[in-house]
Amino acid sequence: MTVLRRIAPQLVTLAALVALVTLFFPDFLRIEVVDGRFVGPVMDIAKRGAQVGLLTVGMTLVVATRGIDLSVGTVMAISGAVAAWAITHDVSLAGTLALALTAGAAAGLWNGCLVALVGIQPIVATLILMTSGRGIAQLITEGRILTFSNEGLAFLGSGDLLGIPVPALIWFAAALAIALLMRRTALGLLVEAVGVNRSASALAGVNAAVLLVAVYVASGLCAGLAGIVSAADIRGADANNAGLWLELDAILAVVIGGNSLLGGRFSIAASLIGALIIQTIDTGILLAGFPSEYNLVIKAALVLVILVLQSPNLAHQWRTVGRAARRRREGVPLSAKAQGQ
Amino acid sequence: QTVGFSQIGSESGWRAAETTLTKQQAEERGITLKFSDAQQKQENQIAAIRSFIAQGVDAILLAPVVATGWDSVLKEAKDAEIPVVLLDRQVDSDKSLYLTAVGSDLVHEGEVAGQWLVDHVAGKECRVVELQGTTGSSPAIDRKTGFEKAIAGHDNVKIVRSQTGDFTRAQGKEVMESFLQAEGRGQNICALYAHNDDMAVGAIQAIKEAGLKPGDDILVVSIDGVPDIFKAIAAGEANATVELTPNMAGPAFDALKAYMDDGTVPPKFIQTDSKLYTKADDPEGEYERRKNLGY
Amino acid sequence: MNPRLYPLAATIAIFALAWAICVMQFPTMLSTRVVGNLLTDNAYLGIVAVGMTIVILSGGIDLSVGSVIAFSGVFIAVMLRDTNLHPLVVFVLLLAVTTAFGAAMGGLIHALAMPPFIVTLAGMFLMRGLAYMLTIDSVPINHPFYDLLDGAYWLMPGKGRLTLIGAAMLVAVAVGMVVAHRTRFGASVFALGGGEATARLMGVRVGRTTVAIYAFSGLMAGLSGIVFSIYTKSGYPLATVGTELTAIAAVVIGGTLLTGGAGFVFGTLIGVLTMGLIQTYIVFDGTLSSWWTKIIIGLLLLAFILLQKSLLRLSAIGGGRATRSRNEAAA
Amino acid sequence: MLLTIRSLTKTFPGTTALDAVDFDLAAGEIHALLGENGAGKSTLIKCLTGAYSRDGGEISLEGRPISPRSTSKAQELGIGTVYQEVNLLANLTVAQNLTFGREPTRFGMVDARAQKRQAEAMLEGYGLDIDVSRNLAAYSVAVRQIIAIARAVALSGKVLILDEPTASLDAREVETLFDVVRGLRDRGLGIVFVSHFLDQVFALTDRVTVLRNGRRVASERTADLNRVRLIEHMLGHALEDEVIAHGKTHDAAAAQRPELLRFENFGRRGHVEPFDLAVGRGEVLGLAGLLGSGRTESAELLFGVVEAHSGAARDENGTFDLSSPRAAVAAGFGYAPEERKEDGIVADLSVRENIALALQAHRGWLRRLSGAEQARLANNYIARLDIRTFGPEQPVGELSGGNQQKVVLARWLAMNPRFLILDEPTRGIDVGAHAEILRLIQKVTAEGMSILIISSELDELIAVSDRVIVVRDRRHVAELTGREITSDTIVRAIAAPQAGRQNSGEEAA
Ligand SMILES: Nc1ncnc2c1ncn2[C@@H]1O[C@H](COP(=O)(O)OP(=O)(O)OP(=O)(O)O)[C@@H](O)[C@H]1O
Ligand SMILES: Nc1ncnc2c1ncn2[C@@H]1O[C@H](COP(=O)(O)OP(=O)(O)OP(=O)(O)O)[C@@H](O)[C@H]1O
Ligand SMILES: [Mg+2]
Ligand SMILES: [Mg+2]
Repeated sequence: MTVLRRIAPQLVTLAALVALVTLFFPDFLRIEVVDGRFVGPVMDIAKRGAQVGLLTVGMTLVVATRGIDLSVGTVMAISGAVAAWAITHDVSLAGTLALALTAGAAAGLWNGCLVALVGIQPIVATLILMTSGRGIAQLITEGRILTFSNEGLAFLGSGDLLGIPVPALIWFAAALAIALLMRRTALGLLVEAVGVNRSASALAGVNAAVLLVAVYVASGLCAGLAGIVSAADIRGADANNAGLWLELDAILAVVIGGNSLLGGRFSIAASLIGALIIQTIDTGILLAGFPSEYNLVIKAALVLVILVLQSPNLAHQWRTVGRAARRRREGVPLSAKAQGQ
Repeated sequence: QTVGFSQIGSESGWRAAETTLTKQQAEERGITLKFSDAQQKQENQIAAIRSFIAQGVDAILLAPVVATGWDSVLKEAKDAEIPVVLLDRQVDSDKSLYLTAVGSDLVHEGEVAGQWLVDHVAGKECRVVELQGTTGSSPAIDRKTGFEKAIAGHDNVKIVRSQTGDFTRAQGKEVMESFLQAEGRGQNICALYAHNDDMAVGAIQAIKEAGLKPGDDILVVSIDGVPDIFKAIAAGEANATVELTPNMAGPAFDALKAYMDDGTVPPKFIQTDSKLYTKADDPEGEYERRKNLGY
Repeated sequence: MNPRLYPLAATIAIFALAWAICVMQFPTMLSTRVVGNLLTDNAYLGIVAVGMTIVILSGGIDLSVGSVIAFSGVFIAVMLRDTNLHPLVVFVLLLAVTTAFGAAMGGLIHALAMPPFIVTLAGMFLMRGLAYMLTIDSVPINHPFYDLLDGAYWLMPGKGRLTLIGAAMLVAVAVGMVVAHRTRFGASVFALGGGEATARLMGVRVGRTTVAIYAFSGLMAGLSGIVFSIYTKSGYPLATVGTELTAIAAVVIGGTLLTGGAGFVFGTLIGVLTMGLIQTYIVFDGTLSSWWTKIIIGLLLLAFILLQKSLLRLSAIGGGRATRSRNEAAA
Repeated sequence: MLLTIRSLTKTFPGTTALDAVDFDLAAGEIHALLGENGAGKSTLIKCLTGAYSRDGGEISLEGRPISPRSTSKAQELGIGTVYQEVNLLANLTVAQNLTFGREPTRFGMVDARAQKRQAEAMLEGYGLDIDVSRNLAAYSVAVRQIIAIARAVALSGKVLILDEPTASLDAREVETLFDVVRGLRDRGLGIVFVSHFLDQVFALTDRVTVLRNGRRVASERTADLNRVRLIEHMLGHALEDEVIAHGKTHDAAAAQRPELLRFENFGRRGHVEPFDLAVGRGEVLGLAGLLGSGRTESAELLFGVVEAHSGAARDENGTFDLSSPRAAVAAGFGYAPEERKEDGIVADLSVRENIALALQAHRGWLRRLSGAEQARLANNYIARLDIRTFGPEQPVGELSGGNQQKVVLARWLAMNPRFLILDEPTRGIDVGAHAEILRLIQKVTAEGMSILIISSELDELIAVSDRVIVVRDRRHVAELTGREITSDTIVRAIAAPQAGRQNSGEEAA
């Protein structure tokens, strides 16, 4: 119930957005069953949203600790490259996945150590990996698109299970797992405490440093998973372009999800809806068929409108305005000014 | 002899191949190559050229990221008497500022692709979807122009949807998926024109996943001639590609050598072939020939 | 020395050391040519970084600047192509636009209490998008006035050129230093960076200051756009992608805390030159592949930051306990 | 009347902080504003200076209605304020802090030299000899407090407001401050003085206004009041027994307790000279000293906030690790730090979560305290410590200062540690809660908990301590037990031969 109340603004936004897209593309909500698979724009969004969505899960945790992880897009490229390299070097599917996830976790560990132990500010610490990580990924692929034909790996990007795209399932499962891990254990509380006030938390005996490192590792793992999905999607690792600028989308999603960049309270569910909102904007723009030079302006405008509407300050002002109006209506007889409104 | 090479970056397999081939060519000729990767930034390229000048290299190869904005740095090179050869893309500076340009005509490439489609459909109604390159990049603009030029006057062929796929496989696939959704699950699409092969390869996967046969249900024509598209052509999943050779450095070094040996001034534009390849042109063989070039 | 100045001193010392290492390997790097190049090639970055420094000092961030530079170039090029306005008039128009844009972002940040990161991120999309809407092509600028601006330089001994735009950056830095360290506005900026709630109680007009800060950053980004358009004599909507991150890195290397409230505009100049030095060094070396270039840039960045940190820590131990070690760990 | 406030009202979501409050301030008067924690004193002040926008009511200054929208506006009107817990901007220099908003300029630029001169002039008369061009961060809380006062005094052309200015000052500094304030009164300023130290109220003020639950309950001349009546006004009932009044009887026998812990040669270079310390079970150790003498640093050392360079901690099972707060908690230690805003509370989290935090951290993340358990814990301490909140789910940041302090105490009491370190635990706490906390200390020590308490209030220290350690220049110089514990002996031990102010941050030692 409280969860529902927390995510209500995001749900409303999503619904409004869906209505808007439907206006431009009437078939938006239609879902058909073709060869036992559900197909339709909505399924595309669920599938395409997997990459941003996975990044968003990790990013939510990082943001909750008052950090930010700019490297996730790059980490996707690294883990995708590792996966493609492994599978083309006759590593088993399980081994490949393990290697790719390990790469993601290692990247997260590096970030976490720079932030928590060396004390470099998160933006800068992750900026370092953001720039050099693509080099590492290209080192693995030698600058080419490393293609593979392993059906098992490709299944993770374009397969279906019970008619639902596998990336959507992965995304959902990962989010659910981490959300449960946070809320069924004390991790959620401890992460929030460290995010609000690290020094007070440390004095209360919270192992802030380890927790911070863990959060970045989680972000790295999520990015690793997203990297696998993106490589599986195109059956190849594109070190240069995989996840390019996706970190910005992920951060946007976290904020649209109502989480504060100043750390503290977080909601993974709300972040996920944020990711869905972003993906709906992207897909909606493609479906609506505007010339591509308008893409960015439309996206910027929509994001701005959403941010403005969701701003807590605005909600507060509305309430005050509403109260003042009510008072005016109740107290004073309708003045000329009030009639004018 | 030292030659500085300012490369755009390593944003695609094609460019990686160009870099590899340039390094190979330099090595074969005993030239010391100073390589600089600008990571898609013109400002880095300008800075790199200035550094080359400061270092006193003998010649400069430049693969310009964009056509405009090179005047002053080229003038500086000219003042320092360092010949500059442009690779694969043109600049709109004064022609006296560089020795020669090696490359293909991007508009022409688009025309070749468009002409193939016009010929192939032979008057039949054909609704085309277009995957553009990165918005604002010169290949995207020119290849679009060329294609439109070729289909102009053929009312049966028309572009119904056009979106950017950023020259990448992933975007090519994603945008193609939305094209398929938007055009009656692909039933209303006759052909796909992609500004590069990578996007085409991504789109082919999207077409397959939508249960259609690329190359059959939807014709696929694209540009570059990277190994993977030959594989697709061999498998009947793509129909045609226009080659852009990554070996721009060979002719460039030749021209430089001639110029330095006896002052032979090369023509201002050394155009490479824009050869069209289809299933008839031994795609398997072409694939084998290219697969180790660093694409 | 006042401990306030330690970070600046550390930055300068590391830069000097780095340059010395470079010169040992490539003696030509001492030439005035390289010095002139360093100033000219990083002029646009230096100017925009000055604006960024003010923003970061106030505890904010401005991600829109790269897009604003690109927009500026396109705006100027299109205006000069399609109208008969004199470039100077176009410059004034442009600066009005970018300053107003910055002010609008500042207004949003304040009025909605939204994090600057997000508002300016949307601004980044918006400006890049507007540039596309003006033109998707690169537009050359052919105007005699531009030839004049471009051709203006002082030939230093040794064939190095101190160009107009290089000098413009130095002036911008000087102006930035005065604004940040010698005006009441600057004091308010530092106060905001120290903590908004406290600053408010001390009498800072938070809203007005926030608007002014982002307007200033917009102004500097517009100026940087002008310089960039002189530098390339063209406008290109895809230009300067990711410049905001480079600028932020330069500011941080310059010893300014990203959390706000402490730093130096002069340090930013050193930071910018450091970034330029890294770039130059890599070009001089000329053997690195595309991927090693990226890796090395990142590693050098890290090395700088680590060196700076350890120098500061050393000086903290030597020069009396300026901060409690606990605070250091939390920073 | 210099300043009149009529039916001022302010509501926060969930609470009415001020309910039609009237307040008058005459020129040349020192007016105490008193009330329990959370009564609305700070809120009244913030509404007055424009830091909060009020929901209703009128304010007039010298007969003219004013409505400051921002604090700078109030400053222009001649109202200088020291806010509770806001110790200026640590990232600016002392001089910048002092002259902020009124910097001397030349050609539109700040004149650094004049600024420095001006700042030094402003600090004159406070007996503070510090380098004003260094960052405020270099100085201790007490020094910052004095700087804040100096700034407010300089800003106050008509009205000076002091919200608990003496909370971290020791007796000597309080005297200095009082001299300054009396001087201002004689010059005709109106002064509002908020404090929980009733002795100071009686010593300094001319009139008293008492708030309770956001309402004004009394406004009388101080001379007409006595302590008991005043407390009744504040609490709404009489205080059963004031602990300070009848504290411990210090007879020699009480000192014999079984030993719980022993620190041997414990110290850290540059922080605290090595010392030996034995702690008995159920014993209350007091730590006395001047500001900046190293009491807080001793406490931090004992809790592993900073690691010791020498020495070991030992209990009946041998030595144990004290290298980090975590280790200290594992060893059964607790620590309520001095700076509750930075080091104590986790502002955005609820009262419930703040109270459960240490316990949860100790149990580890896998063994989560269920919401119900946490709520039970929280409700228990909300009742026991009389924490004024509208429920366990209220964010701690919204509580009044004193109530935040109680939450931090509750966090550690919930852990039931064997050794609890309290650094200024009663700072900013009202009389009622003060008595409650001291009673609580007696209760838990009777149950066997040992406590180390740091306090600048000697009376309090004497009342609760079984033993008092005196710290001077980062060195433990004396240990007083039994009958030796009197304010006389302590003061004598504190006063160093070269008795001068130990300005924290300026020390060369
Ligand atoms: N920002 C806020 N949001 C919500 N409630 C608040 C806020 N600030 C204060 N309150 C509430 O208003 C009431 C009055 O608080 P105030 O700080 O004025 O008390 P006070 O008398 O100064 O107490 P103390 O002696 O502890 O400082 C308290 O109940 C507090 O919880
Ligand atoms: N916030 C701070 N930042 C840097 N140094 C500090 C800070 N607080 C205290 N110090 C240093 O620690 C030393 C002792 O601290 P502090 O003044 O807290 O001692 P104390 O004896 O506990 O005094 P009290 O608790 O009465 O304020 C000071 O000399 C000062 O240099
Ligand atoms: Mg208060
Ligand atoms: Mg202390």
